[in-house]
Amino acid sequence: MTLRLLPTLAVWAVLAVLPMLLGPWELAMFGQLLIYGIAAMSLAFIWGQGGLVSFGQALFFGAGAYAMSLTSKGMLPGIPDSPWLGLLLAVVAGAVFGGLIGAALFFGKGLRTAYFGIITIAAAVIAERVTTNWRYIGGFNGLLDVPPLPLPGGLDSADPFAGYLLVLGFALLAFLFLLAVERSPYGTVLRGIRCDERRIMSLGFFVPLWKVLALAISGGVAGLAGGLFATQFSFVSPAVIGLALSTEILIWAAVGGKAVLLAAFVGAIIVKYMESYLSETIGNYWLLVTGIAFIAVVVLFPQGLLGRFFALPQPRRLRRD
Amino acid sequence: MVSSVTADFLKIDDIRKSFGGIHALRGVSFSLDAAGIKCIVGPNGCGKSTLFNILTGVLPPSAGTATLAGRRISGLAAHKVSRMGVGRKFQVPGVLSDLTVMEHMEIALAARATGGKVLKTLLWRGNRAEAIRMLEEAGLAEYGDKVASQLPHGIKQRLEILMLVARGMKLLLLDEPTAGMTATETQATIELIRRINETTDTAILVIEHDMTFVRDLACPLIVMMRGEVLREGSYDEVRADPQVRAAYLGDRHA
Amino acid sequence: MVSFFGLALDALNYTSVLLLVCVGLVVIFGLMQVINLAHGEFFLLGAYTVLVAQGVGVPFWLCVPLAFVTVGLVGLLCDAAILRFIYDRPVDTILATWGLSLAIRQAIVIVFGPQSQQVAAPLTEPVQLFGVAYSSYRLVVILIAILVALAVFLVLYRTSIGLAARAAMANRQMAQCLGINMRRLDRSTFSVGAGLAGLSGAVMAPLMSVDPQMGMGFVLPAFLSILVGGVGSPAGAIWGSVVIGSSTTLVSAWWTPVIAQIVVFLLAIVTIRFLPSGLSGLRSK
Amino acid sequence: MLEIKALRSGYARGADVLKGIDLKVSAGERLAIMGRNGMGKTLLAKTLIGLIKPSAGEIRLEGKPIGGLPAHRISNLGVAYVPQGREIFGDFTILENLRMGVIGKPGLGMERLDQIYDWFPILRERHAQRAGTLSGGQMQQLAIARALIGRPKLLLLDEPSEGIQPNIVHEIAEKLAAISATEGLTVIVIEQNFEMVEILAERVAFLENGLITGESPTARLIAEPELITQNMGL
Repeated sequence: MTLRLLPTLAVWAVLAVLPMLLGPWELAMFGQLLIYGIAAMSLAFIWGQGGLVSFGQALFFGAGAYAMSLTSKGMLPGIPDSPWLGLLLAVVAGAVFGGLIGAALFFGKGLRTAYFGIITIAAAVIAERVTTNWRYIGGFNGLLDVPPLPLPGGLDSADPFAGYLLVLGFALLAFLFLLAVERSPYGTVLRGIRCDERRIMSLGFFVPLWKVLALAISGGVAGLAGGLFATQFSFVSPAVIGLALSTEILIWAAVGGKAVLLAAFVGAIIVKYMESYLSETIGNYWLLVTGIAFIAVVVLFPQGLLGRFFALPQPRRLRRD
Repeated sequence: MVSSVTADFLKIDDIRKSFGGIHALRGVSFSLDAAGIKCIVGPNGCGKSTLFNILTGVLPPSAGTATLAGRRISGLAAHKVSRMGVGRKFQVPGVLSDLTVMEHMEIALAARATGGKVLKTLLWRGNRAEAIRMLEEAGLAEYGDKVASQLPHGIKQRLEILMLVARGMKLLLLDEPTAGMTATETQATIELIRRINETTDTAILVIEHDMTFVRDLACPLIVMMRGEVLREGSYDEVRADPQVRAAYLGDRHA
Repeated sequence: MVSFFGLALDALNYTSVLLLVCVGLVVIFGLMQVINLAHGEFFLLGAYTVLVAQGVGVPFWLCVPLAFVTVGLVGLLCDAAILRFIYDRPVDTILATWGLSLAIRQAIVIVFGPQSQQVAAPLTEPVQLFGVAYSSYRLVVILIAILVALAVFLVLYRTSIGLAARAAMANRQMAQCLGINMRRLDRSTFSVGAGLAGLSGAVMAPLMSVDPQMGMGFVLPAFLSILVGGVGSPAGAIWGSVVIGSSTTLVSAWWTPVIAQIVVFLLAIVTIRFLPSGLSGLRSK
Repeated sequence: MLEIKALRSGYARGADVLKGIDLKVSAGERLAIMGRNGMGKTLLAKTLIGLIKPSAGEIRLEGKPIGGLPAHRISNLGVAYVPQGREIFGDFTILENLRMGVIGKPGLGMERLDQIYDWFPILRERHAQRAGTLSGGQMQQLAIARALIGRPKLLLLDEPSEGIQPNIVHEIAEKLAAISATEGLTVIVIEQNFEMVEILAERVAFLENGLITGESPTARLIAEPELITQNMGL
């Protein structure tokens, strides 16, 4: 049983010792990869557990990034310019956007998966256009000079070492939180909804509410990733809320494995790492290769490439032996 | 004397239903006591399924009422009827194909423990002991960790019935629960239904074609024919009835 | 008041081309349950076909049917290489066509570069209509789009192939049991749907800036149209494109294109919230 | 004409409901397959027409193996299917429904329309009407007509009497028996209702738990109805 825990533990152990192995520049880059990993987990949760494929996950990510930037730059009237408050609001913004889209869609009757996909695409495209055209939040250029998160001891998250550990901490937190939710009875029912919504409804669960909450949770975690992104890159632009990033998140989760949180997380790190490595050598061809690789994975490995390694045993509560 | 609540627990009073000009039900009335069990038999198209659809809120009746413990259930929305304790087992196994048997039990038990409330379920700690106890009693314990899509047909059907019991349903509507089962599976299902009926106070209404099943279950029968109740009685009484035989074999063999 | 006719013609222009794109989407979905997210890139390929063909001296009016054929062949290829393996996995078809759209777009970037290019309109003289000077090319586009859409509907509602396609939409298994070769029908439908998107891209090319992003920009309203009109209903495609096409044009003219997009999006959400089968669901109620 | 050997089939992989069906039907014969619900009758029909691939065994039509072929090929080899629930195209007119019977068949047109209308006059009368507005019995006639217009050699009917009034059942059964006799059409009817079977079929096979458990000429069952009750567990 513990054998199946090993790969998961190993991932976190390796990530924890990285600061001892890498230089500051590489460490900063890895910190950014972890942020993408958090975004991939947020999608894997809603997709793998709830069966909802979001083609616009960057909407929640971007909402978090903008909330973080606007708050920490003191641009929201009546709200103090605290980066930590900004991060909190990033989570809230992601969750609210998720909840709103969910509420708008799921309370209607008979929504199909395809509808959800199209609406999320549209939402991401529109969000990108709105942010591009909205002067107050920086328009096309976005917002620069987003401050880092202050840390005890006079440090802040702009320090590569501290910044990396901070992001790693949040990644672990997001992982444990989503894991706890999916392993709770709520998670069991959510998986039931994925299999057969009407059957779950007939047992007396009001399914729309469950899906709205799931999307809010997913949006909140994506918002956290967006908030961390804004502070670690110290800028935000319409690119973080649009279709391009949404597609990337989708590819990470699909390639890694949607059903297992850590598979999506590691999938994001690997794909993004390869991109930074390969885009120098193969340049424009990278995206073409990703697109084709994505098709291949969808057709040949619908469960992703890494799910097997990181699948955890069922909680004790759900095992008979 | 039984109290007024236990007698006529389910009371069906002159239920009628027509689709366009076709009368699917022409005034069906019968009742079922709390913890009672009855079996509805009849050829295809006799209105059994329409009756179940009305009792579960899928269809409103054209006329007449059905009450459960004195409260009207006919014409209510499906999830409301479900929350009042009416559970239906469809003929096709309706298990959740990717989930394990234990997960199925948790979903049903969660629905009972939390009333289907989201936050309560999120914080609920589960009830492993109860799930295992119920699986053991039903003889399904060995399948606990299996994924539903890999279960044999008969086990799927029994699991689904068990889920309704775990959900705490007061009235089970079973639509041909042994359709497509082997003889052994049929016997096991009969046993399960009997045990549920004896050990819980669940009322059970079964639709069945299979006369072996009906005989072995040994419960009162309701024979339906062309949207009407043709006869009520025990297996032997019904079997001896020339009208019933005619209904099955065609008029000229009466 | 003067601009009213101009605006109405703009709306008609946009709506009619939108309809062409929608019809392909709707029939593909109705028949195969595939939401083709690469449809925008088929549109894009149509525009680039014109760009290339014009470059080597093919007259514009020949480019349009050429775009239909070329993109139709691409559609055939996509079906053979990808879709036929995953017909029975609806969600995966959405993902795979999404990957396809990414790959096509990027291939275009690699071959033609990311910058926007211009396709010359074959007609430049404005004509006087209701006292308004209006682009004669736009009028021709309206005419072409309406004629092609009409032809598609005639095929669907007046020919044996159309009858078979509609039967398959209503009951795939039964159609198969009556001797309809579903694979062949699927394949040709996907290919013709792609070709229609290519044709739309070709006729719109002189009116838009031709760049690798133009497909998604155009096809998104088409997706919203089929949600509004009712997924899988050819007649719904008409309603959907009329509602989305005219509201986009009008709101864009009165306010800005961004607000138009938001309005149209909200319109789509409200519609599917209250009418799960779209406007075509109204009729059957 | 049709030969089925050790046929196994199921809705899900690894769970065969049909566990080795053996059956022979000669040309022009009218066979009924009777059995209770859930015994695999509909599955047998779907396997024969090609909607479900058999997991083992053989199906031969006039000596040619057809097991595992896609449905449209089996249909074009001359097997017509009238499914349970009729499955006519409700939004189409009656004439359009009939056209669907020949569209997929190469070289076949509507030549037989008049004959079909003579057999089922109600369809001529209502040919321009939406099929969804017909009564159950009329829909059943349409479904049968749609199958016959494609000139099948073998007609496969699944529960044709379901939800239809007894006098109409008799009428349809008699008509089918007559058509089969004049056209040399082979008929397999899957039924629970003996009213249909006794008129239409010459021979009855009983299907129970995925196996053919007994066979009998219809005449004998009419003489000794006890045999039906025994064979069907009634």
